[in-house]
Parts: sequence; C-alpha cells; structure tokens
Amino acid sequence: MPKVTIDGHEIEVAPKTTILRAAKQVGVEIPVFCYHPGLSIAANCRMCLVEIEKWPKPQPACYTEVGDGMVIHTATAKVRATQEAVLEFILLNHPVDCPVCDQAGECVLQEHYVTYSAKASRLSHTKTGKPKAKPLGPTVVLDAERCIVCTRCVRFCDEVTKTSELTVEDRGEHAEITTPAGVELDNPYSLNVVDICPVGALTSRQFRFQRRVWFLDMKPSVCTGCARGCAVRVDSHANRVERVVPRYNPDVNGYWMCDAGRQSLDGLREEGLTSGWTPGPNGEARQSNAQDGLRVVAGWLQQARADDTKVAVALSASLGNEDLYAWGRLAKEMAADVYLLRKPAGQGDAVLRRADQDCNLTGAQAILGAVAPNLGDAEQLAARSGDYGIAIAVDPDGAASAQVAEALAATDRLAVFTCVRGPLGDGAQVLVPLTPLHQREATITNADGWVQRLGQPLKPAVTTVAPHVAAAALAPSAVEVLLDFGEKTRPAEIFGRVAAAVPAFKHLTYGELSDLGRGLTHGGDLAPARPRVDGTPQWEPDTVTPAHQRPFQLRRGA
Amino acid sequence: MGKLVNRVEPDLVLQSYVVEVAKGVTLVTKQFLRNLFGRKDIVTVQYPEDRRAYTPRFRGKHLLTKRDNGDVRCVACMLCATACPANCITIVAAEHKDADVEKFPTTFEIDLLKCIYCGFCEEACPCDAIRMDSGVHTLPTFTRRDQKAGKINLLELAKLSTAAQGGEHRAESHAGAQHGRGGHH
Amino acid sequence: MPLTGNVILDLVLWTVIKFAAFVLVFVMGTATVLTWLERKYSAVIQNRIGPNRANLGAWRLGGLLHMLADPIKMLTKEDFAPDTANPWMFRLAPLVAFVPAMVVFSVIPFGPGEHMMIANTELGILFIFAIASLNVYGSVMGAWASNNKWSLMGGLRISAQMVSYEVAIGLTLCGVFMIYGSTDLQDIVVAQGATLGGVLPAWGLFTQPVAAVLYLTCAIAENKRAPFDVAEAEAELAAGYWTEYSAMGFAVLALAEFVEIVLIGCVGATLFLGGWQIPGVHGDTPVIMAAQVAAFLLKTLFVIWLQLTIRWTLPRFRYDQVMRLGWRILLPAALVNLVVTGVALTWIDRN
Amino acid sequence: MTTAAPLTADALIAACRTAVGDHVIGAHAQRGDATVLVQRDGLVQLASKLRDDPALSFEMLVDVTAADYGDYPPGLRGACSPVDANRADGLSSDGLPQFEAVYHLVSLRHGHRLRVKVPIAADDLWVPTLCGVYGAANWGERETWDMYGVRFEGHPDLRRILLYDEFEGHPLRKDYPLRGYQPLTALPTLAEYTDHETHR
Amino acid sequence: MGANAAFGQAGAATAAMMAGALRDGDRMIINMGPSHPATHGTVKFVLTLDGETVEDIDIHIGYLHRGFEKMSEQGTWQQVLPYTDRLNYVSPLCNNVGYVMAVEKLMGVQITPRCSYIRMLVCEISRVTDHLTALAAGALELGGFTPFLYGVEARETLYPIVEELCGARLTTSYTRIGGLRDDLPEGYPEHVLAALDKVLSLLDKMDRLLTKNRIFYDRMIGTGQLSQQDAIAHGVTGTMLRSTGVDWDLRKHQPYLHYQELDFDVILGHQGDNYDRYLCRFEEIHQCNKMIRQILRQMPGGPVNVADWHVVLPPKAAVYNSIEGMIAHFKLTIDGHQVPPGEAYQAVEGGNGEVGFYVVSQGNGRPYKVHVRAPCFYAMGVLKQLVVGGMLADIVPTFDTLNMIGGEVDR
Repeated sequence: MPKVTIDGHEIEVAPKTTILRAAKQVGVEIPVFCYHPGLSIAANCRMCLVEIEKWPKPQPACYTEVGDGMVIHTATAKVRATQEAVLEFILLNHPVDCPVCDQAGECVLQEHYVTYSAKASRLSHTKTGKPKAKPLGPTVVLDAERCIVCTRCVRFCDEVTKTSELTVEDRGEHAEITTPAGVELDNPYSLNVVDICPVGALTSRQFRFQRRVWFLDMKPSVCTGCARGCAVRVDSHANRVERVVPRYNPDVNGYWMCDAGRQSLDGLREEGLTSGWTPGPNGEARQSNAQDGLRVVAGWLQQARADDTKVAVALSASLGNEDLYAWGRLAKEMAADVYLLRKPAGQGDAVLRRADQDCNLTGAQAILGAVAPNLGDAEQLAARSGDYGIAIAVDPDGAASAQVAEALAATDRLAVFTCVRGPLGDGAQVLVPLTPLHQREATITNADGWVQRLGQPLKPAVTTVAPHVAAAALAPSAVEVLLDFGEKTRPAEIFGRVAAAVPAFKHLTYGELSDLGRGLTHGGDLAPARPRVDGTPQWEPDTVTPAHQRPFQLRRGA
Repeated sequence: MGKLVNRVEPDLVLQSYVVEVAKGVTLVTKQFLRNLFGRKDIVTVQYPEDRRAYTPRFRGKHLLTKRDNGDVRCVACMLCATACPANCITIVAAEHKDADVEKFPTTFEIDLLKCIYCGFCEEACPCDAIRMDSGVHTLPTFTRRDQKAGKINLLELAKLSTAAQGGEHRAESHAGAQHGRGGHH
Repeated sequence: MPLTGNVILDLVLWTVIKFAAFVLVFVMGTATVLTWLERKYSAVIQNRIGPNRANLGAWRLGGLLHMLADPIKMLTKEDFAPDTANPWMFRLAPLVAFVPAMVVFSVIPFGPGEHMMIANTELGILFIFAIASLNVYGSVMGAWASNNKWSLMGGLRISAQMVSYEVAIGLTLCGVFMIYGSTDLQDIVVAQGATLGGVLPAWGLFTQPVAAVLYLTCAIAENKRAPFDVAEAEAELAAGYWTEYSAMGFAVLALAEFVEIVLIGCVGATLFLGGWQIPGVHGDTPVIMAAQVAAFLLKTLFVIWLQLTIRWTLPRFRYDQVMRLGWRILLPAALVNLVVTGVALTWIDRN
Repeated sequence: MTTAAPLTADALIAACRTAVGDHVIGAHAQRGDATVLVQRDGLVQLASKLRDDPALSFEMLVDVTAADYGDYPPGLRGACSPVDANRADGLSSDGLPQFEAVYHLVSLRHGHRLRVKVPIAADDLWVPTLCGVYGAANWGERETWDMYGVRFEGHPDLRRILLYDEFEGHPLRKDYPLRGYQPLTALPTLAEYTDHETHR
Repeated sequence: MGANAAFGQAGAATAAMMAGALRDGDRMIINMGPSHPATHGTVKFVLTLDGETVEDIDIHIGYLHRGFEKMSEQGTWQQVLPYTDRLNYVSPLCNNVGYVMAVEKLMGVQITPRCSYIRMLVCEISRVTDHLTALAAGALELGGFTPFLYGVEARETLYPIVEELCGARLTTSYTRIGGLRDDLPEGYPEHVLAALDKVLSLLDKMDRLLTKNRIFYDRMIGTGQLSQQDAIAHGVTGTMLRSTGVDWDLRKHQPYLHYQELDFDVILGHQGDNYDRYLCRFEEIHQCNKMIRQILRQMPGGPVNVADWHVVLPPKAAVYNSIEGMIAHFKLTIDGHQVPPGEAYQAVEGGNGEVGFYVVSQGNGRPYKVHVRAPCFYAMGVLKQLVVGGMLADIVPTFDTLNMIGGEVDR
C-alpha cells in the first residue's frame, strides 16, 4: 500500500491509484476537463497538472499513479501558473458565447476559469472560426468553436457504445470533432455525449434553448422506460420536465442512460389525464375527477359483495411496489382474480437497454406472487373474461394489448385506472385519472432485482389519485375492512408491509433506498444482481452541481 | 467635545410675538412680490405640458436595442431574468434561423407592475440588449395586462435610447465595442 | 315714519336690493374669490403656481374658474354622513354656522349714508357680537353630531376658544367705542373722518393701535384660522370638527369661514381703517361716494390680505397656549388698553 | 464621548471570560467583531457586568435579534459559533442548538463593541430578558419574539410588535413556508362596531 | 437658559392645571392612526386621554412590515440591495452604503479611496435630505405650510442631484459590493455645490420663519424631553442621542470610510427636547454642507471598483469582447458573490442614527440572514416616555423630531 502526501495530507491508498483519486480521498480538488471516471484516461487537457517533489516537471494527476513516499503539491505557484496558462490557452479560441450557450451555469470551463484564473484577456487577434450549430445526428448538435477537444465524446463512442461515430479531424487550433462522411451520431446512447461534454460544444437538440440550467429544479429519480431502471436526475421547471440526465449508480447504470429512456420521461412533459368519467343518470359518460370515480367503483364493489359477483383485477407490471402490494391485498381480500398486464417487448442491447419494457416486472412477480395467489396473465384473462361481472384495470401507461382491452370490455362493468387515454380506457364505464409514478413517492424493482426510490421530481395534479391510495380507499366498501396498512397510505408505511410480507424484500427499509437503492435477496442470499458497471469503488458522478447548490469554495483572487 | 447648538434666548421682543410675526409676514410678502413681479423662484413643473428633463442616467422604462438589420439584439441568455430581484422578466427562447445569431427571444415580457427599476437587468445584460435609458417613465394604465411590456413595445422604445446602439453606453468605453454576440468573427 | 304699505314695500324692497348688492355680490363674491385666491396666493408665496387647471376651452384665466369648478364638484359629490351620526343635527350644523355669518353684514356701512348699509341700527357692533357668536353653535353641533372622537375634541376646543376670545375681542373694541362714543358703525366711520393734529386721519388704527393688533389676533382666533386653528388642526385632530363632512356640508362650513374672513375684513376696515373714509376727501357727489365705497372695499381687502398672509406664515398654537394667550395676555392687554384709553380720554376731556 | 482607547477584541473576550467564566462557551473575533457565546444562565449577570464595569462600560444595547441555524450547512457552524475546545461537556459547534439570541453592545465611553450570543434549543426556546439591564431590550426582544418565537422570560410586555396578534408562526424561522395564508384580523361586526353610543 | 426653564415650567403648570380640572372626568381612549395625518409612515397610537393630556400610549407598529429580512434570504447578496433603498426611504444611500460595507467586511474586500469618498459624499447628501424631510414635515405638522414647502423644495433640489448620480431619486440602489454602480458624472461637483447653495438659502428662510418664532418655540421647548440616561438605556442613537448632549457620532468616534479625514463638528443639544432635536438637525445640515465641500475638494482619482472579477462585474467592454470577461460576468451574475461563511455587523451613521447590518453567510451566493438594526425602531421604543404626561398636540412635534421612517421601523 503506497503512502503519499498530498498538500500535507498523508494517506495510504491502493496500488495503481491515480493521484487524482488519491487527492479526492483526502478532499483535495484537482480541476480536470478531459478526465471522466467512466472512460479511459487521455490526459490531453493538462488542467490537472500537479507538482511532485523530485520530479522535474508537473505531471497530469489523472494519469500518474501514486508511488510510495510521493509528495504531491496541487496549489503551488507553479501549478497555479500552469492552470492559468492552460485556461488562457483553452479560452484563446473559445467564442464569446455564454449568452447563447446552453452549458452556461454548469460549464466546467466557466467554473474552472473563475476558480483558477479570473484573469483578463490578452488576446489581440481574431479567433479561429469553426462551424456552429452543426447537426451531428438526429439528437446532438455540435458547436465546434466551443469545443476544447477533450475527446470525452470520442472515447465514449469508442468505449461504451463501441460504435465509433466521432473522431477528431485536423490538428492544433483547427482540431475539430466530426463524424466521418456518411456517418451520423445516431447510436441509442448518443445523448450521453452531451452530458459529458465539459463545455457547450455538444448540445441536445431537444433541450437546446429550452431553459437555463440554473433555473432547473434538479431531483433524483429513476427511469421507468424499461426494466433496467436507470438512476436519473429529472430537471424540471415549474413542474414541467425539461430534461432527464443519468445519475451515477454503479449497480444499475453507471454513468449512462439510453436516449429512449430520456424520451420516455419526456412523456411526463405532456399533461397526464387530470379527469376521467363516470356514468351519468342516463348512462352517458360524465366528466369527473378521481374522487367521483372512486365513489362509483366503491358502489359497484359494495354491491358485488352483496351479489357475490366475481371481480377481476388486472394490474400493470409498471406500477410501483407499493401500488402492487395494495391492489394485491385488496384483490386477495375480495377473493378476486389478479391478472398481470405486460407491455410488448422492446429492443434490448448489451449496454443498458432491456427488451423487457415493464419497469417493475420483478417486483410485481415477487409481490403479487406473495400476496395474490391466483395470479394469471393476459391470455388467461382473455379466456376467462366472461366469468366476471366487474373488471378493474390499473394500467397507468395505457399499454394493455388490444386482446386484453377486448376481453375486459366484454365484462358488465369495467373500471380503468390510468394516466393516459387508450383503447382500454375508452371501453370503460368508469375512468379514474391516476397520478403518474414521477409525481408521487414510490419504489420500483428493476429486472436485476435492484430496488430504487423515485424521488417525486414533480408535483401531482390534485384531481388524480395514486393507485395505492385508490386501493386503500376502495377497501372499506369492497371488503368492509381496511387493508393491513390501515389509513397510513404513505409509501414508506406500505413499503414496511411489503418488506414484512414478501420474502425477497424482507431486509429492506424505505429510508435506506434513497440515493443508490438496494438489491433484493435471491433465494435468501443478499447479493447485487449485476456486476458493477465500471468495477470501481464508490466514485461520485461527473456532473457539475449548480453553484447555488454547492458548498462554499474560496476562489482565488485575481 | 462636540459643538452645542444655540438655543433661542426668549427676551421680551421675542415673547411679544408681534416682532417675529411681522418679520415672518415681511419675508413671506417679499417672496410673494418677488414671485409675482421679479425673479421667479417658482419651481412647479407644468406636467404634462412641460416635463422635467431626466438626467442621462435616469432609469426609465426598459427598451430592447436592435441590431443593424433591425432584429432584436437580445439572445435570450436570461441573465436579466436571473439578476432581477423582482422576478418580473419572462423570456422564451428559440433557435434563430441564422446560425451566427443562434438564439433569440420569441417572447420578452416585463411586468412593469412588478419591476422595481433597480437597473440590475441592464447591468447584467452581456449583450447590451436591455437598457433603461429611454428617458420615459411608466405611465399608468387601466388594466394590469397593459403593464406587461412585450417585445414589440420594448423594441419600439429603442429609438429613445440616448446612446449609440451596439456599443457601450457608459462613459468608460464606447470605442471599438463591436459585438452582439462578441468578437468571435 | 308710519308703516304704510308703501313704506313697508319700500323697506323690504330696499333691504332686498341692498342685501343683494352688498352681501350676495360683494361678500359672497369675495368669499368665493377667496377660495381661489387663498390657494393661489399661498402658492405664489411657496414658489408654486397653484390652481390653474380649470378652464373654458382655451381660457384658463390663471385658474380663476376653480371657484366655479369647486362648487360644482361639491354639489355633485356624495353627501356622506357617518352611520352613527345624528342626521338632523349633522345636516343642520353647516347652516347654523353659515347663516349668522351672513346676517351680520346687515350692519356694516359699505359707504356713506344710511342707504349704504342694509339695516341702520344703533346696536351696530353689538349686533355683530350677538349674532356672530351664534356661529360657534354650528361648529359644535357638527362636531358632536359627527359622533367622531376627533370631531368632538375639535368641538370642545372650538367652544372654549371662541368663548374665551369673545371676551377679549369685546373688551378690545370697547376702547374704540369709547374713542368714537358710539356703537353705531356708521357713526364710528363718520367720526373717523376727522384728523389727529390735522395730519393723521383719526382712524382706529392710530387712535387705538393696540386695539387694532388685539382685534386682528382675536378675530382670527374667533374665525379659528391659523395660527389658531386648533379646532381643525389637521395634524392633531385629522380635520377636527369637520372631519366627517363632505360635499355641500363641507362646502358650506368652508364658505362660512371665508365669509367670516370678509366679515373680519369689513369690521376691521370699519373700526380701524376709517371705513369708507378717504382722508381729505369729503362731499356727497356720486363720484365721491363711489370712490368711498371703493375705498372701503380696498381697505377690507387689505385686512383680508393680512389674514391670509398671517395664515401662511405662522405655525399653529397648541390648544393650551391658545387659551393662555387669550386669558393671560390678550384679555389683560385689552383691559389695560381700556384703562389707558379711559384715562387718556378723561385727561383729554379735562383739558 | 469616548475617553479611553477602545479595548481590542481579544481583551474584550478575555474580560467576558473573567466576568462569567463558567458560562462562556466560545468566542471569536473574526473580522474584528468581538463575539462571545454564553449560556443563558449567565446572560443577565454578564450584561450587568458589561454595563457597570467602568473598564468595559457597555452602556448601550444597540440591537437584539436571533438566528435560526436550522438550514445552515453542517460543518460550517463553527464559522459563526465556535465552541471552546476545552469545554468539559464535550460540546462542539456542530452540536450547538438550533437557535441563537444575538445581542450587540456598544460602549459610548470607550468606543468598542461586543456581540453576545446565546445558543438555545428549538424545543426550549427561551432566554432571560435583559429589560432590567437595558431599556432597549424591551422592543428588541419583542421583535425577536415576533420573528423567531424566542421567549424572553420576565419580559414585562412580550407581545407581537411588527405582526398582528392573529398571525400564526414566526416568519424568520427557516421552516416558515414562503407561500401560504395567514388568518386575517377579525373585523368587528356592525353591532360591535356601533357598540358605542350612537347619536341617532 | 433660565428663561427656557421658566417656560417649560409654565407649560407644565398649565398642563397640570388642566389635568387636575379633568381628573374626575372619563378617560377617552382614541386611536391615533394608522391613517392619521400626523402618523405618517403609518403607525398607530392607542391613546388614553384625560382631556387633552396623554395618560397612556400604546404604540402599534408594523403596518409597513414587508418581510425585508425574509426576502433578503431568498435572493443573492446583490439582490438585497434594492430592498435596502426602502428601509429609510428618505436617506436610501446611507442604507446602501451600510449594507455593502457589511458584506464587504464579511468578504474581506478593501474598497478604493475614490469609492470611499463617493460613498461619503452620497451619505452626506442623503443625510441632508433626511434632515430636511424631518424639519419640513415638522413645520407642516405644526401648521407651517410655507416653511414645509421651502424644506421640501430644498429636498427636491437634492433629489435630481441624486438622480443624476444614481439614476433614480429614491430607489437609488447605487452601491455595489466592492464598489459603486458608476463613477461621478461629468460636472457633478459643480451641480452639487449649486444645489447646496440653493438648499442653504431655502433653509435660511425656514430658519427665519420658525426658529425664533414664539408660537413655534413654545411648542418645541420642554416638550418631548428625553434624558441622557433614557436615551442611552433605550439604544437611541443619531441626532436624537446627540440632542441630549451625548457626544456620540459614528463618523467621529468609530470612523468608517474616510471620515477621519474630514473636519466637522458633532452637534450636541442641551436638554434633549424637541427644540434641541430641531436645532441639531438644522445645524447638522450645515455640517453636512461643510463636509460635502471638503469631500469634493479632497476627492481622489483612480478607479471606483476593486479590480477583482470575483467581487465586481468586469467592465462592459471586457464582457462584450472577451470570453474571460463574459465568463466572469456570467458566473458573478448567476452565482452571486461567494461570501465566506461567518457573521459580521457593520454600523454606519444613517439619517436617524446607527444603521447596522448584521449579516450571516452560509458560504455561498445567498445570504443566510440579513438583519437590520434600524435606528428609528429603538427611538420609537422610547416614544412612550416622551409623550406620556404631555398633551395630545405634543405628540405631533415629538413624533416628528423623532423622525420615524416606517420603512425602517417595520422593515
């Protein structure tokens, strides 16, 4: 174990640790541009140069591995002069673009300049012109002038997606990121290059100019686009999603996420259903809110209890763990049959995307398996739909197949709880608007059995109802008793019941799920379901926190 | 030790009221006659026919300056909205067809009822696009809606700006400030 | 003179004509002009322009039309009375304040001869005292009827102040009566046509200089105008007794004040400035008479101007200081003046 | 009025330590402002001492306020409220209670200033009043009560001062919401309004 | 002095006599304010009156409370500045200066000498407008409308001067952390001097109409009397403290900016009554006049802003034309001033006394706490002592010479 001294702090680190990581461990910040923890090390920006005693010249901290007895200085006059020189060099051809540049506010260049230089310009000649607003593909736009040629994006395409669409053309101040002729940056992970670009050279076509980053409300959440469940950060403004970026979670997605996932969360941008309908006095559909809908369904269930009508409950595998538990319990109490609805499979790949599109299939199977023994699938439902007088479908995404829709529409009474209009809902007598997952507290379990919390990045509409709350509200009429969590419908309370009732969940508590989440047990063993993406120990994400959320850092005077 | 004030020493003359009243009446009468016939001290400004000239630094109603081709100079960087303590500026940005301009505001609205005329927007603007040197103040209106100054309204006022547009309007530097988006050409 | 029909008709007709000429035209006219003049005058003193906006198309006439615009405004505004006020007393009060102020003009000699006054009565100044002091009832009634603590306070101050100063003003004027030997105002004016030592006109101002000062002081106090306006004292009592008045009620109260300004001017001119007398001019040709009437009006205006100037010069007394001034300074001064006058007259008589 | 050279910040802190040594739990002189942290038991004693000791002579209480450190970044509290390392009860800056009552004193005779801070826990939010020592404490403490809900025990007239009586909560606390509604002042009914004698 | 005392006694005797006469009568409880002409700035006195004598007074403030301190915690350090204009709104520049000095103290920023001198200049101009307001309003409330308008005209002479410098008459927002919004405009000293001459001539008219007039001094002498002990114990500062004879002026005794380089006198009163306060304000205007002339004579050259882009925005030319300036401009505007964690209290001599800003930083661009020590607030705390036992009418001049400014008291 080599022992090093960094700015007076002595520390013993694992062999082969770079100076940058060792410094991080003692809390010394070394500025970088080209280094990214999820990519190979290029050491081309020279921003991280540090002085090592007895070494003739400064060395890049990101690349140099520690040796025993090394004495490293990160803030000497020489290092500062180097940093200033590097910044001056980088800014030499950087356009005066902050006003139109989307990166302003989370720009590493801005940040490093004010922290490590803040010196006036000495430039007297004109800057090198390069193409501006050049589309690299369907999602990404390049501004070559702003590029500092750190090659993070090139390395990403080479190493992560292994598609190699990007390359550096030309040399020196004419160096420019570009795609070979006829090639477009159109891989399914292309937007990650926007996230990792330290400056505003690569911008997302969709987020471009929409909102200044310092106005965004940044909340951690989880992607529900497929069964991977990537950790994400949802950036919203005035309760409207502006963009979704990956959040570092070594056990799920590492630093990345797919473009489709971002698009799926863009769905949140569209207003979900805020009203549904109930049958009016003459049987016509009358616009109503969630409370009205629940009242009608409660009446049905009360009558069903008296008539001994059979009830079918169809639950989507994209509901949260708590929702499934609550509905499973309710169905069990009513002796109703439960059917699990699934979305059609999508396209998966070796990086992150899963073919399975249901974000909580693992959880649904584990929970419903434990609380609702008569679990059927869509085919069984289609076969037996004639048996039921009442059918209730809880299908937030409106993703039920035509077959299911047809089968359910055949019942006497159909109530559909959903967030969007779809063929299933259109055939229902009662349509209840549901609160989408990202507008409430919930947990989901990904395909590998990793349970994560959705941090409620958005606020719900008051006319909607969360599925678990709906189940709890129907229970008194349907079964004359409260469900086992009583009136405590906060997800934290219900999750406690889940942990108590479902063996795979039993070691989990709601509180410890925040941030990175926890894995389910498999056959009694607690183990991460998937090897960590980058195989490194805990290492914080490579994003710049907006200054107003950042702790104080003394900037060097000019 | 500080300096003590001189308090009045009431003697019989002062206590008789009459003398000081007479002096006061004399002063007032003199002022009256002077204003009536002689050098006029009258300071009233007959608004709205006459208006007091505002000083060059007066922060009046905002205006948006124009480029040489008449387009709005603002690039919707939102710094004014950021610096605004009253949160009165609403900007919606969009992509400009000219890649050199890149970004421009489709909506630029200032709620003049919320505005406190502190001038921080003008100071924060990195493009010399918003200014308050129109030399006019906000007039009352009958509805709140009318107090929302939109892009067109703000651009119309551009001609009132007292400084050459496209340059620094403060004293320290107006030489060679060719910009817009800055000097990358 | 037997009271035949013709005589009565004559009497009534003449009274009406004289009333119209003197009171309606001169007094009301002056009072109305004063509403504009006071604002304009104070404005010029204070380096302002004053009212100048009312106009007839292109003619602004220096804002003179404000004296027409104001009554129109007052007439058309809502006449508001507080919910808890006594409606009858509240409405009656302005009239009670206003009517006496008008009536007293009947004994003012606007010119030489008995035809230049509305009612030629020997009571003269005593009539003025008797009627003018009724004025206070109007103010106090209004103050009480408003059912507002500030108004009530103003009413209390007013009643105390007016009663106090009536004593002083009465004693002050006694000196004048003693000098001229009459309470009939016409007689007093005629007597002022003489000269003192052939140089100085025998005006009250010269024969009774102390009384002149005291009269002006007491009269302003009686009229509760600055610096004696403790009854309305807007900084202390909001607006005192007329806080709750609006529209015509307020207008009448305000007009009563202006009418009293004119009254003080008339009485002052009559008693101290020789009335209609022009020094060295005697005779009864119409031209001379007209000049004398004009002289009287000018003198009245002078006293009015004095009042205005004082009002715009001085700050306000405190209530107890007003009372102290009245009882401890003005009353003794008036008494001393009386005694000195008496002694002097006796001495002159002896010699 | 200054007659002597003002004491340095360090000397003032030392003087406070001598005055109520046991009660002083910390001090700093950052940016030249002498500051002592005192336990509330020693506050009145300290204040009287500061006022009456001729060498200190803090005749005037310039200001009373409080601070709610509820949202303060953890670990930085020591910048405002350092605690003596040798405290026997093992108190640290991070362990300090949420609130602080803050007093600013000035000596007209010597021209020096002192800030006295009293840490107080949110669930036991009171300090003894200084009304007996300084007249200025009366209104200053009322405002602090109004804004922070710090009770000043023994205050003769601890009412709200800037806000109205029906107001709920104490707005300068960090947990006070920025949006919401407050109860309005109850308006008298017409009957109550005309309760006094009418002149009809 | 003997004569004064005699007058005071006479007044008191009259009051006592009247109080005796009415002692058996009912007490009247009356609301003076919040919309009473004398309670400008909006304040309410619940008076218990025995006839005209004030037996008790309960002072209700807060009608102008707008949550200054809470609002300050929401924006950046810079964004607090416009709020400070609205504290003492007749001398906003003193508040501007006090606030930025507090932040600068916390940041450890050293301003340039020229900046310091300009700040003194604007403070003194503000002090004149503040005192003129107090004097003029005092005259108005005692019924002297003409001196009031002379005073206001004098103040109006200075406001365009302020506007010429700051861009606004009242909502100045002139200072910046580490400097000023702008340097002095062309020809400014001459304009100031011309305005000062006019102010002095109008002030002289006020003086001739009021100071020696018995009606006026009768109302001022012996009313609203404040003892030295009371003034000190109640934290009364500024002119009001000095009128009781306490020699305490921050500009002299705890000099900030460059006040130690100016030659001026601290104006003291004899007995702390309304008349002393009136005279002190008058005399302080003359001192301000003297100081302003000195400041203009001694004004040093050089830059007004510190040369650090972490503290003040870069010059516009650098912003428009260089990426370095642009970045510095952006970051300072977006993030605000990075103020190290800690606390600081900075007091300046405002129009009414010690304006103190107690600022606490949590180490980033947003203030954690901004507290204002408003001189009027503590002066209002002592008002009860000044008016109880006096007459209703005495509340008016007393309240006025105290010069309560609602924006400052209620915050």
